[in-house]
Amino acid sequence: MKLRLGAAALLATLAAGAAFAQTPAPQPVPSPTIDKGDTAWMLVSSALVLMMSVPGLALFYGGLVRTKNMLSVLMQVFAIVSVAALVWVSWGYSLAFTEGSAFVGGLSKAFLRGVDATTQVATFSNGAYLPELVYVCFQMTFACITPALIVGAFAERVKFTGLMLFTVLWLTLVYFPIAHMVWYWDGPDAIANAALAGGDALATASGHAGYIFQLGALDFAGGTVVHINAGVAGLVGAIMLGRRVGYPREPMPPHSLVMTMIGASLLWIGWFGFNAGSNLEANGVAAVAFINTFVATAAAALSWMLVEQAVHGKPSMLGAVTGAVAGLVAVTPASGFAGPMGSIILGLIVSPICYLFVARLKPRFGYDDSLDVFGVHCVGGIVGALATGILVDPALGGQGIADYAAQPGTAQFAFPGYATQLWAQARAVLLTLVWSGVVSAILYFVIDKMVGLCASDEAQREGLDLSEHGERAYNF
Amino acid sequence: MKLRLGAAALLATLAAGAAFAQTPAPQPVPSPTIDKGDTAWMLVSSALVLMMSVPGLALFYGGLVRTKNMLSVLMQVFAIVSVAALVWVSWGYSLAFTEGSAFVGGLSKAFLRGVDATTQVATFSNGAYLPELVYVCFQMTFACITPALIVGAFAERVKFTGLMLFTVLWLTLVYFPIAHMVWYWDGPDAIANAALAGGDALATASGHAGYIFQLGALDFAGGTVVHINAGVAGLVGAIMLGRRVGYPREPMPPHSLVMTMIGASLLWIGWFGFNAGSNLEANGVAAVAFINTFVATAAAALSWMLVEQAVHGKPSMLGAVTGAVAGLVAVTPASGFAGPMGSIILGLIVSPICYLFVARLKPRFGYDDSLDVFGVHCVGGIVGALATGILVDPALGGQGIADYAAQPGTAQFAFPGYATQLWAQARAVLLTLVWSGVVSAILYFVIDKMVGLCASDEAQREGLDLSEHGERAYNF
Amino acid sequence: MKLRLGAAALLATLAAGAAFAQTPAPQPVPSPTIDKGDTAWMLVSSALVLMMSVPGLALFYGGLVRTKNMLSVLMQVFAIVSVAALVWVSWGYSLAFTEGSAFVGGLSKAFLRGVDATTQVATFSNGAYLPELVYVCFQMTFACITPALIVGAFAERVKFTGLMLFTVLWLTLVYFPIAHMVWYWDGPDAIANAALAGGDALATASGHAGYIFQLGALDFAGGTVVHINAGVAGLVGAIMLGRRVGYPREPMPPHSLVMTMIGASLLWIGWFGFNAGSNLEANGVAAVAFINTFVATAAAALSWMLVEQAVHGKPSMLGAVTGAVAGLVAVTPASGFAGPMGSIILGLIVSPICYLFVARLKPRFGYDDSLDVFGVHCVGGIVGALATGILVDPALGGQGIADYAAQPGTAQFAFPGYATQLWAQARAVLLTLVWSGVVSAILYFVIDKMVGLCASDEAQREGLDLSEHGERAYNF
Amino acid sequence: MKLVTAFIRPFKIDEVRDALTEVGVSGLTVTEVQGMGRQKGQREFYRGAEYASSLVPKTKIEVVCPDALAARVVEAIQVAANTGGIGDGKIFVVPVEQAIRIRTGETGDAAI
Amino acid sequence: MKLVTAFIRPFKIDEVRDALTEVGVSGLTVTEVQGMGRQKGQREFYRGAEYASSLVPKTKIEVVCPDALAARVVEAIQVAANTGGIGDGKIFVVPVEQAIRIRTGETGDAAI
Amino acid sequence: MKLVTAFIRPFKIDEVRDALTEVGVSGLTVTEVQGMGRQKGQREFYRGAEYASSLVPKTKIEVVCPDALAARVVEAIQVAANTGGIGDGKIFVVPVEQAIRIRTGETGDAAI
Ligand SMILES: Nc1ncnc2c1ncn2[C@@H]1O[C@H](COP(=O)(O)OP(=O)(O)O)[C@@H](O)[C@H]1O
Ligand SMILES: Nc1ncnc2c1ncn2[C@@H]1O[C@H](COP(=O)(O)OP(=O)(O)O)[C@@H](O)[C@H]1O
Ligand SMILES: Nc1ncnc2c1ncn2[C@@H]1O[C@H](COP(=O)(O)OP(=O)(O)O)[C@@H](O)[C@H]1O
Repeated sequence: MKLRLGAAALLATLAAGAAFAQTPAPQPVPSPTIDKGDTAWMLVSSALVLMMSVPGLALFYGGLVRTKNMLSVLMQVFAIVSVAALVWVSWGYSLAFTEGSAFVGGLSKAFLRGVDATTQVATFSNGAYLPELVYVCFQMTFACITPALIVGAFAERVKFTGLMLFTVLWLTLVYFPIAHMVWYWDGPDAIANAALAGGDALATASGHAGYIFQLGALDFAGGTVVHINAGVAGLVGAIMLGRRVGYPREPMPPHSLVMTMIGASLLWIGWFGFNAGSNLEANGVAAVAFINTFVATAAAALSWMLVEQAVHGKPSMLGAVTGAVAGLVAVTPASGFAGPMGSIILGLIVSPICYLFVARLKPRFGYDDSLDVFGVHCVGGIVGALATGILVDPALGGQGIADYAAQPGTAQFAFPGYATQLWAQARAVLLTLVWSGVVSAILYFVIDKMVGLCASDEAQREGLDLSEHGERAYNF
Repeated sequence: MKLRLGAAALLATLAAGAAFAQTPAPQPVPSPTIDKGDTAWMLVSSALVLMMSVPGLALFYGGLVRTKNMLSVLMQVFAIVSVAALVWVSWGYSLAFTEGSAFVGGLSKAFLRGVDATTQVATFSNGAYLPELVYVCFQMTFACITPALIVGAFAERVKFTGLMLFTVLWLTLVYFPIAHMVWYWDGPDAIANAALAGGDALATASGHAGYIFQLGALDFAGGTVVHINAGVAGLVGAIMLGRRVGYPREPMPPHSLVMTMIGASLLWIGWFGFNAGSNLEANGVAAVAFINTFVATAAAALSWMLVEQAVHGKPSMLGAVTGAVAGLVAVTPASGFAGPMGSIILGLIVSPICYLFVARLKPRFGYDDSLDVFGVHCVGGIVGALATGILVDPALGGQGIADYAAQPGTAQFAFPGYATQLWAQARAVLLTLVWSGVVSAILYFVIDKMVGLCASDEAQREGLDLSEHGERAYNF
Repeated sequence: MKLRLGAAALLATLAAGAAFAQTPAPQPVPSPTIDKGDTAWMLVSSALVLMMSVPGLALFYGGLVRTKNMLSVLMQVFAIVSVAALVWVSWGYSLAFTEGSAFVGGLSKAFLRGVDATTQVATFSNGAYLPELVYVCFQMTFACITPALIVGAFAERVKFTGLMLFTVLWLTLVYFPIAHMVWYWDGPDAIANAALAGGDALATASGHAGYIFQLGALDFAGGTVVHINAGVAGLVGAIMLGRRVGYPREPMPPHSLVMTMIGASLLWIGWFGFNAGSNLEANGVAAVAFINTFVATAAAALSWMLVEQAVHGKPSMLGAVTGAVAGLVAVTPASGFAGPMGSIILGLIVSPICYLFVARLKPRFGYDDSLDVFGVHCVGGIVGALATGILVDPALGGQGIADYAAQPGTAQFAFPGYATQLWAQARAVLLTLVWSGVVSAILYFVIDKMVGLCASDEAQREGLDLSEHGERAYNF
Repeated sequence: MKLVTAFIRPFKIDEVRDALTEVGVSGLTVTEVQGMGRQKGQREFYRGAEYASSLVPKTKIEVVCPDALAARVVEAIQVAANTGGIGDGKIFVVPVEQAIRIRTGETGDAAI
Repeated sequence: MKLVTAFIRPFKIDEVRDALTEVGVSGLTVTEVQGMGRQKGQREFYRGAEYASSLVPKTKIEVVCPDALAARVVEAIQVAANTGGIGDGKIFVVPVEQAIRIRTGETGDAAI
Repeated sequence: MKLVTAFIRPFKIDEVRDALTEVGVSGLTVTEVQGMGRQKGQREFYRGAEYASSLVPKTKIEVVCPDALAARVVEAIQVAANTGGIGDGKIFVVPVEQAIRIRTGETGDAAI
């Protein structure tokens, strides 16, 4: 139930009121059906997104640390995924995707109560449904990867137990609420039926949606929920844990860019599940999200290479894959809204901006965001979130914003104008930055007091592999 | 044509007899149709299961051996997959999935005679069919991975030629018969039509099924056929080949836990094809199998970490991924039968039990199961097989057992009670242990006499990469 | 819109003329529908083919070079994929898949003008369509991998900037035209409608197809377009750039066969998308392509092992995976045409032939095709292209060649005989060899003059990672 | 001439190199080694099996210098590599009879 | 003091270390090296191309010990590393002029 | 006996080995090392951060030979390893007091 119904369009409809809803002879909303092609696609997408975390992200990050910390990174990602999956089915799905307040859902489906092989959820097309457990699985993979993204910010120094505790609390207090705010709504048929019912029904149904959804902000696959959210939590963590021993005096070159390249490639592959899967159906719009995810990434990789060529005289492989990831991040919120050419522009733009943060501003400010979670995910996510508000414009090849109330039973596409949409996007970004930044800071503080978050200098010297896990990555 | 029709339920139906079959107005069994969504899902699942073997299992195992034996493991897995695929299409598919005795099929489809782009096979829903070649491909991947699992038990010492010979014979004499016994049956429509026909027809149709199927034992995706089967063959092999030179005196730490982690992750990803693919359709039950495969694994990874935290004070990455694999093994037979919460319990339980075998009993008994094929796959498989008999209970969130004869044309779900079901499960386990154990022992003995199975001490010292394959894994 | 309508069959139909078309009561061609199962399958296939390039091919090649050149190979593949994707959506898709001359398409869809979430393309079944963007994505992945295949021929010495320039020009002047010649046609419904229309309509519609298509040559998934094409471009490049410093005096063993094995495995997995995806629909023929891709590979791996066993007394892992790739290459053009047993024969045959070129003829002629792009891809591609002309024969278990005009509305399958078909195949091979060979030579020459193509001896000594990209693959 | 060989903690290499440059050393060679000494190795566990390695990673530095410089070289290393903890390492001095620069064929102190 | 350097078979390292501990050696340093000698290297084939390496993996052990201990150190190694097969390796003894413990600055035998 | 130690360019190893075999050396040991000297190291950039390493990969060759052979060994290496460019490396000669062949227990020149 990702956001494709912009509240802006919705409100316009409400204003146009009864008149609007009457104009076309009210057709009945199509009865719910499940297409096995959609189910197949979403199961595959879920597997693809899990592959983004393990081994994708784990390798992407792991290759960038020093040998002595390799396993700690792999372990952190693997363990976070495991813990997040259990938290998700226990209370996460319910908090994110059941009705509650505008800020967080309720506990009616805690421990998947009432969810079984026969229950269904809506997609973005009237009448098209999915087995609910498919949706639970797909969204689970998002809850698994988001906290795992954060670890890059304080890699090579975070303590394992504290990190696990942080994961559980951060998911509960930050991720589930923000996912609810951005993505929860009643679905196309509920809106269509409410529009047909007339009176306050449409306003009521629309009012069930999450707060950011109601703002009219667009986030196709998680620019705010996943990347800005994790990125700012990472920055706060990097600052609060302090720098690694020896940073920035000692050189800390990546121990295996080969692993980083494998990871980046698997991220790219898996991201098709992430973005095109977020369409929930195997149709032409999924193909739009797919091709956008393809070309924005290619453009961003190229653009980072060009920056390096200009600055250092040589394009590096690490640069290319970093650019690719920046492109993937930026296109995430835009993937089902922009057109391919818009996505290419977005990709070309995002890399220089991220490069600026990673290579210039980070050293200037002196914080030690080990693997540039802020510079790539948060900054890239912000660029993408704002750009989405522009690129969705059909005049620029975008898809427009679906309105399910205008002609109940089919979606109509509209665009409220740059000012309106950009303002909605900006508010979504700011709210996410503040919510995630503040709550994360509190969590780091409390957990550090309780169980400790930062490994001792000696443990860092020895490497977290041995000090935290008692094993070595390689015994060649 | 995996087992979802429990013979127990079936026999109950037979007893209830004609009366039962009459009560609802006999509807015609739906005519066979193929849904492209199912076909798409099964093709993807086949690719996923192949990915479990190469590179998944190969890396998982390869990372655990010493550098000098790395290639030998990769080679063994790759070669076994290749040989098994050829054996499968030559006579394996026919022996496993055509009618014959209760113990093994016939040769009517040897070399895929009569199987082409237009032939069809049944799934677990009345009227839902798949192109037969899709099913041949999917099941082929199971025949490829099962013998590859065994090599972990005598890694770092087995000779290549003997192993290839063993693979061909073991598949023929152990795997195909057991697959036939567990999974072969006439399919839902045949049962439904037989029930409609009345008289002895139902008993006759049911009698076509494999022996273990007829026992009423449940094995959704291969707990007995794949894991117990390979696990016990591994144990026997480890004992009969003897220990590695230097074991247990010399330390033999894993040469690259990074590869092991990649392998474990790909196993997890691929296992969705293995388990959810075993549903043969992209529907809500596939989603059940998918989510079970997700959360049981997560729970088992966590649970192994907790055991290590308790025992050594540090959770290790190898522990986490070993737990994950144990969870995957255990949930395999249960994946389409249990519910998510039951699967979590199963995952939490299986890791401590496997840990006990791997870390305590193996050293005590002194056999050298190099990569713990017995301790993880056989033990985990047994835990899963027995637990399946409990967790399938709808009262525990399970799916129940399909009965296609009660209301011909649709499946009804029932549960015969713990005692009945556990007894069926236990008999299946025992039969598999004995059949595989005994026949494997004979094969090892004969092949060792014929061509030799264990590399010389000198060859082991030098490493199998050079001695058996004349190459090195790394030339950094 | 891959070739399954052999022009030979088509011409036969034209000859049989009106009479033929009249015999069955002319049914209307089914109206266009999109099946979400097809869409799901093609999206997955696209992701799989991208995975073949990154990380698959990059690792397969990267593992074979020396440590100091590892990143350069990964970078070349990653950058080529990125650049090719941008070129593809800019003018590639239009040049390959719009009507133009028999040799190249037009620019009507440049920058994807007019292509959006709602436009459709034909498949190989009457009435079955795909969202056009799905097809754009799928074919994009082919345009990405083909130039990446070439880099193996001059790995460890090519300069990055020149290579990027070559990629853009080679795609434009070689790949797009050849893809157009082999694969472009009007689609099944257009042919059927033309047949129904009578008169010159059928000849006109058939005349829209690409030149090689009209020759009646079969290439299911790219034996000519991808492998012969890249292979001969590689050979020419290897010769024109000259040998690596130190070749063949200094030993240049692969630095990590583990990476090569991972790469080969991912190639195998991804190739299911390549071959079975080329069927464009998730149906029984996709399963045929799938199983052929499976068993031909297995047979070729085995067969290479046997050759090595015979020649050196030891089968090597590099041999097994090289054989697997040779098998994949050979089965590519045949995958949807041959039967499984024919594919096994093809696999068994191709490895010894490739072995001969790689291990015997290359040293004799003395050219330095670093990673055997010619010996494996071009030679294997030629073997496959010719064998396709035989194995398609239904008498040998093949699928026959579809004729959409014989009974408009459904495809009829025929075979024109070995002589006709082999001659068509041979002409396709020759045309590809000449076109690609000549144009590539010109491009190498011009680019070398303009920006330089071959790294200096000193840069080669130091390694391209440092000299071209300023980074190291490993810092253990 | 003397060959001064030191086994030091790996992370001290940059400081030692700088200290040596300061006393006038223009060339040296570094090797990754593993040392046994008073410093305890790590206990590692793999699936419950304990491997207690007595070896810890160390870095070996070899510097050939004129006799006159040897004492200062030793002192520079000793100061720069010191952390005061067990495992700081050792320095050994061995006499060198001859040194040759391959490029030029120069010998003796001129070659260093 | 003496520097005893031995090139041995890699799998003998544990036995040699134990033997040395027994004769009173408390510190040593280990390096992975490749040796050429009478022992034949491996023939390797990569896609039919033969690489006949003359180098075989060996382990180098360096022990600095007081003059008095040198003979026993040599003997301990010789016994523990022996398999009787070609390629068992060599032991070389070189004089050491000075030894310094970095941590404490101790010199001479006390530093070892 | 003498221990001749040379630090050379890695790609010169085969030529040096052949040259040594020619002058009658039957055994030697090779180690991968990293050298600092006049030859400049590489500038590397990772996400814009520069790491200017002063170390370049070198190969260390150790040959123990009878006194009489030492001069020819040195010369053979000097000629074979020479490219004329900065970074060709150094050769050092150190006296050896004793050599033992582990397999046989032979000592002195016979052990080499
Ligand atoms: N006798 C020795 N011969 C060779 N190397 C030694 C010797 N003693 C110590 N070393 C090296 O010095 C390192 C540090 O020695 P250790 O005893 O741990 O610390 P400390 O020198 O502070 O007492 C060892 O790891 C080893 O590499
Ligand atoms: N003259 C030498 N100088 C340096 N190292 C040597 C020398 N001779 C032998 N070695 C080392 O000793 C190892 C064993 O020597 P080898 O001749 O193979 O066996 P053995 O000592 O049993 O005759 C070699 O691999 C090499 O590392
Ligand atoms: N004083 C020294 N002690 C030990 N090794 C040295 C010394 N000087 C040079 N080396 C080694 O020799 C290599 C080559 O030295 P360098 O000064 O770069 O070139 P060149 O010998 O041609 O002047 C260095 O990389 C280092 O390994």
